[in-house]
Amino acid sequence: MSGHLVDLFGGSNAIAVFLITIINFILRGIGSLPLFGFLNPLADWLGTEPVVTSIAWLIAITIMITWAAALHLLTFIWLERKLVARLQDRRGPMITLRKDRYIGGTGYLQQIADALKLIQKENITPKAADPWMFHIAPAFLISTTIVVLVALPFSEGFVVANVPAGLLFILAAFSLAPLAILLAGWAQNNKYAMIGGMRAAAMMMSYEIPMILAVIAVVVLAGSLNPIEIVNQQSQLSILAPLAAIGIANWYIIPQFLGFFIFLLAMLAEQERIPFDFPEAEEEVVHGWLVEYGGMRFGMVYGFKWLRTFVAAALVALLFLGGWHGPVLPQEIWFILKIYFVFFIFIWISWSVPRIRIDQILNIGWRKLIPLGLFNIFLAVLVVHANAQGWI
Amino acid sequence: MAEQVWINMGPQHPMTHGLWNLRVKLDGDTIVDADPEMGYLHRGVEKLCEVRNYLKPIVLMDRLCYVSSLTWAHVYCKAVENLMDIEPPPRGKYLNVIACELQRMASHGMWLAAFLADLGLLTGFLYSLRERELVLDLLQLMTGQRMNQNYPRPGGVHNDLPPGFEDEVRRVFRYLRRQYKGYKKFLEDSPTFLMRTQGVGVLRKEDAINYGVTGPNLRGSGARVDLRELDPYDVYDELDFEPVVYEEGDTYARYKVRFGEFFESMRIIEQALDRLPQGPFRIKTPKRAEGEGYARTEDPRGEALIYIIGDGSDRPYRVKIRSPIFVTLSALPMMLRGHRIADVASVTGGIDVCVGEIDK
Amino acid sequence: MSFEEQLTQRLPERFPEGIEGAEVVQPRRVEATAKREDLRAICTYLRDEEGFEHVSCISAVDWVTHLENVYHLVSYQHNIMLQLNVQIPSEDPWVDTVSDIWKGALYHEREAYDLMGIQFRDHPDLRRILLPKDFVFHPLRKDYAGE
Amino acid sequence: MVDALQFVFLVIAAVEVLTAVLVVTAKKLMWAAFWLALSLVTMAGIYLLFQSEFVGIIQIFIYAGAVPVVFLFGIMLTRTRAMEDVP
Repeated sequence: MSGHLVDLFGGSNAIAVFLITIINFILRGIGSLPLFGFLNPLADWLGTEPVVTSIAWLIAITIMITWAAALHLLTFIWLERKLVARLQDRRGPMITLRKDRYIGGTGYLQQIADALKLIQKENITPKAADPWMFHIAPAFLISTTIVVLVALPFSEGFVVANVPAGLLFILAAFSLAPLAILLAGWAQNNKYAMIGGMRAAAMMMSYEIPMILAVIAVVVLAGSLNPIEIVNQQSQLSILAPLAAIGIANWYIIPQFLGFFIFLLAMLAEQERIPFDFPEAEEEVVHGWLVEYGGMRFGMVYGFKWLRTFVAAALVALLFLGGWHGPVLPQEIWFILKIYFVFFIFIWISWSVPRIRIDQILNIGWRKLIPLGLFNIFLAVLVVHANAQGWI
Repeated sequence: MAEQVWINMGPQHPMTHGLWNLRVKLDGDTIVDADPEMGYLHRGVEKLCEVRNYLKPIVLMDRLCYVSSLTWAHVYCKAVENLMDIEPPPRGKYLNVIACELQRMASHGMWLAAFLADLGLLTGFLYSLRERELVLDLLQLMTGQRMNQNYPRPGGVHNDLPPGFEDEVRRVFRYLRRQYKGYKKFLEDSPTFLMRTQGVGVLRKEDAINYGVTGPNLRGSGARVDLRELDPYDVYDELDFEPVVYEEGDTYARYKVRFGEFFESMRIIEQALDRLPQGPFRIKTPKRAEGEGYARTEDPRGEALIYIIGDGSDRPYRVKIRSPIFVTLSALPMMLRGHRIADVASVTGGIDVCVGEIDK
Repeated sequence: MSFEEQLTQRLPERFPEGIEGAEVVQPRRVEATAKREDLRAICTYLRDEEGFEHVSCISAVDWVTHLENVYHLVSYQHNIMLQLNVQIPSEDPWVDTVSDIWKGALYHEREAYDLMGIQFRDHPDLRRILLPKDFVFHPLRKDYAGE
Repeated sequence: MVDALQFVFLVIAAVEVLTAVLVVTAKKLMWAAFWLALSLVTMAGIYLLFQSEFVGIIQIFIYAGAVPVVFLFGIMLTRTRAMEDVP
């Protein structure tokens, strides 16, 4: 078991103190001049504790968003394109900066090229659309997902805010998306978008319940709603201790395999990945609720999907795969490795099955996964009880 | 949405392979009514044939269906042969059979690709296209072209087989048999695939016959109707093959029929190569003809019929093309009614729509 | 006696007015000419009693002096094909629909109306099918010059 | 002189009142649902200010996440014209 590399809040605090010291130095320098004496109280105010803390928060959130959205979002898109190309016997994107080499590049710059292209495009608002809602909805959509990152820990130190009920907060922020999608679908005043939005909302609603049930089972096992606490529970050797010998300690995937399965399916549905991608099925409703979006607004609602994928993969790793626990390597690296592993499972599933129909999806969600989820909670209670009685 | 809305699925809709429009009336997510609209690709082939001599429309027929062009040229040549009352030499007939069956495999390969893409399985789309390339390579070896082959002629075929063709065919078929068995397992073991295809777009046998549905779609409904067996043309009566028939009448049955025809076509081609007689592959045909003649063949999509009237000049007086999918589309509203909008892709993908031959 | 020959005998007996020149051209191929007034009765008879369950094709031909409809009817159970020619005067081009006997005739008749201008009486949905709705001419007629 | 906490409370409360008024004055029902969701989220913010995080998060979870969606479904299922004609 190795420690964490990053202390996000401590680091941000240090950066904030450093910045404010520099600014204060300049301010006081100018303030010593005859006419600029009013700057001195400003410098004093900047040096007080609440201001430094607020600025440290801002820096921490900025680092987090850059880390998740800029780094991993782009990598996820690239990785998906490359892996799918490998599955489908193609090469995938190969764009490089070198002019003489069109073939054989890694293609990582493709995302940046796409983003540049999308930013340049005109932002077209359909005549019949509700203009305000049309423009608010993508921002609403992507902000609800970014809010999740506030409470999502990447290691014991790499977390913006260690909220006691952080897991609930993550799920609550996650659950705001159906409303935004429904509004986006309605605002475009397009039949395809309307159907797509209705489908998306119906699916997300019906898959949130199994998701919550799976989470409840984990919470029962861990006895906490704090993500860091849940992960730490998974390093202890109380439940099913013999398996600790092979190095995977007490990951909840072992007592909770059913829960893992349910949660994985629910997460696939939340991301609108292929077996569940009928809200934006090209062959049925063209592109569903994002049919009228163009330019960077399309880029936002499109990239939002991968941001959700990132959060979903992180949640799976957090709840079932022991979070950042692993031998030798630092915590952050373990967690990222697990996230990419889960992401690989997502891609593998979603590109080797056809799309399911909406009624079948709702049937699976309501009739199969909810009873299974309840049974799973029962199993979790059983395990906890057995553990308390010392049966295993 | 409580009101019933008409939705245009087409002409620029990803579901429609080609340019046609399926208007569906929706009650929520359920289809109440449907109305196919075609004609976006109408080129007036029938009219164009009237101003060309008997040889030239072969090129037009090649372009009738861009997926199975050779079979259309073949049925046109059969009709012209019937009109002129000539009999091609045996080798020409055998070569026609080989070419048509290769084209059938290529067409079904394209169908499988499009069908899987309709269901959202893009991986299967690319896999199927990859195997189709090999069949197209064989066709290219045989005819010189990958598509629009311009190969059959009234009274035979355009050219003889290239050297080494037979070995190449057997080599490719060994590979294809293994691959297609793998795909069959990959698809039929997948519960998602079965959920999307079983019980979808059910077409009962009586309805199918009454609506004039033919070909694999009819055989998927349980009718043993294969013109290669019922009304043999060329040398199909000398070859041993079994029409693939399934009873259920849903998209899954149609899928199984087409998938079985891959293997049947390979059998037919291998037999034809075994029995291929020596001799001329083409005879001379007269330039002018009078009277009428028609030929019907088993196109990859169903019964293709071309009816030609000659008035004694060197040009056909009237050419009428019966395209199987044109007629099958009339049964589409019945098949779609009561299903979800998501099933449109499954049903239309399953009946293998080719717009080029619908719109003529 | 084969079914084809029986058919060529039975048809004129049943419809002495309506059917002319029924003959077996080849094995499995029968030809006949029908009067357009009797077409529906003949077709109903053919479907119900002779087992012609499939209409393969309906071709309209413009012979300048008159129009002609060629029905290719197929019986799967007896495995024969019957070509039924129906002559239609150009100045009054109507013929009874057979689309309620064989649903497969629906689109064929619409196409014949679209391209050749033959009116099918009682057709449930006689609209243009291949050409635009506002097209005026029937382009497969011989007097249609194009342009 | 208000301290920071009071200031935040005032802002949130103002937004809450504003959105609550907008819920009843909005012409389009979709907008009303949107304002309702916003109003509920701000209410959760007030709970958070009062140190009752669990209630606040549950408020977001149930009321802001699920209830407006149910409302919207209801609107779309009952209204005969959810969509507008192109002007």
